[in-house]
Amino acid sequence: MTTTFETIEAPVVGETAAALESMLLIRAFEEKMAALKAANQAPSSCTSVGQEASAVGVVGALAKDDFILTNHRSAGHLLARGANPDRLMAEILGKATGYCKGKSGSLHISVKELGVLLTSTIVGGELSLVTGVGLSTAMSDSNAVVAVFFGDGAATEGIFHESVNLASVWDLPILYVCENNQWQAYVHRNETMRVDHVSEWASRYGIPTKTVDGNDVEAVRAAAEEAVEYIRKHRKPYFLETYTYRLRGHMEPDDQAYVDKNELASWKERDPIARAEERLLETSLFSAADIADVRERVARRIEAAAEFALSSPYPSFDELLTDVYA
Amino acid sequence: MTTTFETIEAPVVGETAAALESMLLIRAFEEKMAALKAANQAPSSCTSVGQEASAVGVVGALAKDDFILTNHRSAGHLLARGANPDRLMAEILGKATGYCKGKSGSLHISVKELGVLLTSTIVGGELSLVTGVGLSTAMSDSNAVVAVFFGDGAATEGIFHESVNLASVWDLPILYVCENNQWQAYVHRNETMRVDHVSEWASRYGIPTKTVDGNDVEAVRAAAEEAVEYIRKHRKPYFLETYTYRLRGHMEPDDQAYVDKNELASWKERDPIARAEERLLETSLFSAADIADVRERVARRIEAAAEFALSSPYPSFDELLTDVYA
Amino acid sequence: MRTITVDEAITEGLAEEMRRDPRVITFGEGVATKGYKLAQEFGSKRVRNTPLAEGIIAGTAAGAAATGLRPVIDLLFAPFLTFAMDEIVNSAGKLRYLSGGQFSFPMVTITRTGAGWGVGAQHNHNIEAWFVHTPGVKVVMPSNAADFKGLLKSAIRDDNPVMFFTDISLIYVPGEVPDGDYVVPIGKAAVKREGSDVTLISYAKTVQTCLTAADALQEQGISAEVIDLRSLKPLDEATILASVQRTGRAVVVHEAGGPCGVGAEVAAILGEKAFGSLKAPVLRITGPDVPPPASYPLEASYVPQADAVVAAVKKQFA
Amino acid sequence: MRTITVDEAITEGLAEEMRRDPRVITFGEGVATKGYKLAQEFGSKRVRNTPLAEGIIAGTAAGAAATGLRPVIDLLFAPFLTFAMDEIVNSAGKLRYLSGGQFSFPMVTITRTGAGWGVGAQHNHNIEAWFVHTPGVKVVMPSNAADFKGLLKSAIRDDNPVMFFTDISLIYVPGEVPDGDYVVPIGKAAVKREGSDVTLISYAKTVQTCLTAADALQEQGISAEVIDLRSLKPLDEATILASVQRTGRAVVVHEAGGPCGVGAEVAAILGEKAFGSLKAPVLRITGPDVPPPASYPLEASYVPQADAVVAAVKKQFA
Ligand SMILES: Cc1ncc(C[n+]2csc(CCOP(=O)(O)OP(=O)(O)O)c2C)c(N)n1
Ligand SMILES: Cc1ncc(C[n+]2csc(CCOP(=O)(O)OP(=O)(O)O)c2C)c(N)n1
Ligand SMILES: [Mg+2]
Ligand SMILES: [Mg+2]
Repeated sequence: MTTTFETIEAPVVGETAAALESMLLIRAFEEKMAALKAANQAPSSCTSVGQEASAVGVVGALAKDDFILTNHRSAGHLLARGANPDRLMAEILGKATGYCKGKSGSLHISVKELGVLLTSTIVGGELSLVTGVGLSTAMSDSNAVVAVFFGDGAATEGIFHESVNLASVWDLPILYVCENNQWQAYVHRNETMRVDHVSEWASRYGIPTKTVDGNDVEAVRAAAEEAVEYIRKHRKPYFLETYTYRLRGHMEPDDQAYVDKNELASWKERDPIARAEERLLETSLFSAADIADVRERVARRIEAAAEFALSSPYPSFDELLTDVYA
Repeated sequence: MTTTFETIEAPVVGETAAALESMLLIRAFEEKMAALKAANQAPSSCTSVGQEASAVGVVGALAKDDFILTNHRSAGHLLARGANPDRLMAEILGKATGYCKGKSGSLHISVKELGVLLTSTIVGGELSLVTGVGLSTAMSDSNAVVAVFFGDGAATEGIFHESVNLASVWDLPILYVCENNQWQAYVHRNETMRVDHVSEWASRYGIPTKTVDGNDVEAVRAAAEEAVEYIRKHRKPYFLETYTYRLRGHMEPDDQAYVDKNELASWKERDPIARAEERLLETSLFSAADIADVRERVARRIEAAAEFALSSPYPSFDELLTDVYA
Repeated sequence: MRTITVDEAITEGLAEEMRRDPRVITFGEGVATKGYKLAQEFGSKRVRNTPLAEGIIAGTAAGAAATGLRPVIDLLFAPFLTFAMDEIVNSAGKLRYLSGGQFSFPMVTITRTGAGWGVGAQHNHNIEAWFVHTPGVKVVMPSNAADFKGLLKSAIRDDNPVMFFTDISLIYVPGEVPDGDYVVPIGKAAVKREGSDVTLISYAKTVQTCLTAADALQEQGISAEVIDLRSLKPLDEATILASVQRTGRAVVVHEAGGPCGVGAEVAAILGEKAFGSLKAPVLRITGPDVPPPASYPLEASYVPQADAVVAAVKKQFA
Repeated sequence: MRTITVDEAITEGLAEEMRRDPRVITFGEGVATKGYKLAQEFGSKRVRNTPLAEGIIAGTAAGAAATGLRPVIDLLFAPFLTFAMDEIVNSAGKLRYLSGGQFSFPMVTITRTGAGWGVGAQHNHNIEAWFVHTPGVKVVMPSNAADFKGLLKSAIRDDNPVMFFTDISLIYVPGEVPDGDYVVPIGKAAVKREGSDVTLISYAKTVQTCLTAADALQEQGISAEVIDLRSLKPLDEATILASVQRTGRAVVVHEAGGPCGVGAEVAAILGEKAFGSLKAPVLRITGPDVPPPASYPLEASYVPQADAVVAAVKKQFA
């Protein structure tokens, strides 16, 4: 599988500045999707606003030949991996130029050329499929790691138990990344489980687990590197939980009337982007002007993507009947 | 729901002698089923030979108004609860006089009048249904406990995770009884999980858990009483694991060619019936002759059951179309 | 008569039944959040959010139904039923029978499906026919607010598991509903328009498609009768047969894919029991046998259109 | 030609394909225990026992299939498919389409069903029609050893998910199989007996029922053609239509329940495309729409009998 990254504007994470740019790109992309939906120019989508550090930190720790599985809230993972914002946005708009010819829309965007495989919007779908990708990887002579992103809600599906248990029993090279964003659509996590950390559940399968501050991109990156190193060396699963927060609603638009105002406010103070900016400014290698530059570059990129997506054609009607059977 | 117990020969557990008789009745029943199958006089069934202490100890700790859910390996639970061996055996033979009119056969025998509800042979079925029985009980003004028997194999199904988690989150009065008999049909438990005790998994849901020697009927009884007391008092779930062994094959007949001979032999030495007999003989309140008496009584009872079952009529053909809709 | 949307009709029907019978409870992912008014009126015991786990939601409903409650569960979108098939099919559908009649399962499972929101095949998959092929359950799929309310109320009062499918595209469609307490019986089709030359048989969103087609046919001098099945299991054979025996022609229309769909069943029944009356082949106009796509125009092209129905009828007259 | 049982035919077919293609692997609950000979030959990497968890077995197969392996999974009994529906239907059946063709899912799912072992509706439930109603998958259900072997080999070589249903009652039935490497193509029915007055269409155990009925009809001067569908998706419309256009009469026979079953689909196709040739109503002889019971005599009475087929045909001639 050859991996083609966007060359010009692709974020090459590995340092906080690059991570910041990647996070800003995701944020701008998601806010554009929300704005387009509000203007009735796009279908609704599930944004990852507030969770950028988890995507950027983990994906940054992966190598080009590693694989990624994701879910309905995938734009962050895809952009961090170097997906082209044009084609990503086009896909969400159901356009022929999208990564899946518009057939997926926002909910199940796979990009095989980037190693982003089998995206499923069935909560738990990614968990049921990752063991198969792990198995084929384990049976090949590749040293790849298979990372799977899923939510705290997915962890309450039975398939979570089946997946982690099988990965442990069969020694599959899987990095489980639970993005615990405190919400499961319109239900708070604490209505659905007696633990605060999904890693407490995972720790019982005989695999290493860790919960990391999911809003600290450097911490996420460090934890992910450790995890990836473990998997590459031992060819066994590792469980990493990024503890974070869904700052916008479940799916656009969402007035968040059901969200506790204090909780939301306290997490807004821990915005991963603001934190990365502060960290950079503290180093004095980075100025406010530099940040403004990055922000502007990102904004331009997203405007271009929107133009591309909006002006792209819809798939032709005969696409309705293709791609059913191999 | 009125509970009718067999009056004459029903084991009234509560002391080891009664428990012994109950275990002997189960053993004799199961061995009869195996013999009838070998003689082509009965369909095959899953016997509970070796696991009698788990059934007798737990069921003995329950009150008449408590509920029980069980699975494909149910004869022990049913007989311990006072089921009539005649009707039980008739059911396994598919006879009209069986508890389910012969429609169930051996695999899904419910006896509502004894509070044994919704028996399912889908591994995990009992776990998916018990939360509903727990919910209706919790919402009533009854103080009943709902006990659910399931195997170590059922614990590897995703529904295990969903069930225990929901029971915990909703405070349901459920006694989970995992009969860890080391086997999941033709697969040894250690091929399917990295833990030895399923209670390690259960301990992460914020509920009390315990693993008890499942071949020691007194220990099981004591543990079950403690668990039942906890549930009655707190109206919350409790997880009890009876660590035991399936001495015969999965389903009759089964040559157990795939079973490790040493493991089998070592567990045969811990036969729950032999241990209970020894314990009784040690007290010197019970003699070898007493034991012989019990064994003979039990043997007669089972012969009578077989006669009843074999001579009972099959259901009439119009039964094929009844009981589909209420 | 008042005019309310399908969504309101469902909520009203549920609320009325909860008022009427304290055994009725409702739960599902976000049910208490989205149904906060119900939660306010009936309390957090009877209106519950659940963990994100369809299997245990359905299993809990079945277990509760067998022991005295009457649960209404919301599994959101029909494809999520794939996580609840054991509980619905093997437990609720079979344990009455296998126990020799010891239990009954008064439970209603609500899901949504159909084109309209551009959400793709993992949210939009018309699988009602699976349940028609499943013993021990009933299946309804209404087309208008009055039927949604009346059938939901019937479903809640029914002592059997009822699958209640909601066509996504109808959710915000307003319609007149009768005042006061009323039910629509399960198993009764509705003749939406009388006609003498051909019978158009449908359910859910494509009932309107058939009515539109009937208008067009009228202009061409063909009088089409339109039947809304409403209940898919049990099917109202008598109404269908009476109509087709009179008209001699039938077109069955639905959005679900064709093979082994409801249209196949209706066509097979007509082919057997109305054989002598048929003047032309019974035709089926269905969604294609592909996973519904997300892209709006493609999704729209998935849905049977009135044109196609008109063309089918004209073929029958050719 | 050699004579082997269906069970042996399946094992042989699997072993031959595993020899032929190192990407073929097999796993399931007890697969390595019961298939210890396969495990010996191909090793513990390619022949695996799994935990007792159908969802992850099927999901693992789908994920592995999309990334280069060709898994054959054994889910034991058809009702256990209810725990694997998401993985088969939503993932393997839809993710090729939803991704715009990026993935394919060469995987085979084996299950057993049908009357014969007295195990009741939670082990015996003929749900093949569910998958005929499911886009993106194929479905086969053979009737004899040669077809079991040849269709399994085709299924393993197919780049799509194939549901492979094994009728329990056939497992120990011997039959002749061709020597050497051969396949039976998916999508081709077999004419088991030629005849001119009526076409009996069936699959799995009831093919033999139809042959028995054909013998009885012969004695009464009626010449029956017998077609074994073998593949249920895709259906071999051409073979069915050619036959019925000639005979003018058809009876569809299967053990699965009637509503929205394969018989409904076949009858609907005939009613549409062979309308002009039909001299009598297409009839269906199916199992009743109830959960199959365990009790042996009741279970036997669930299965369509040759008598009923003969009676149906005679009705067509009345
Ligand atoms: C099986 C299934 N059930 C329900 C849904 C509807 N749904 C979509 S996302 C979501 C919440 C998921 O929560 P979580 O796994 O925590 O991920 P998050 O959205 O928070 O990223 C729900 C309930 C679904 N897509 N699939
Ligand atoms: C969903 C499902 N999968 C597989 C089976 C076949 N099966 C019946 S019993 C059994 C083993 C169950 O093991 P466990 O839960 O440990 O119970 P035990 O038989 O040891 O009492 C299996 C695999 C089944 N009945 N249901
Ligand atoms: Mg979440
Ligand atoms: Mg076991």
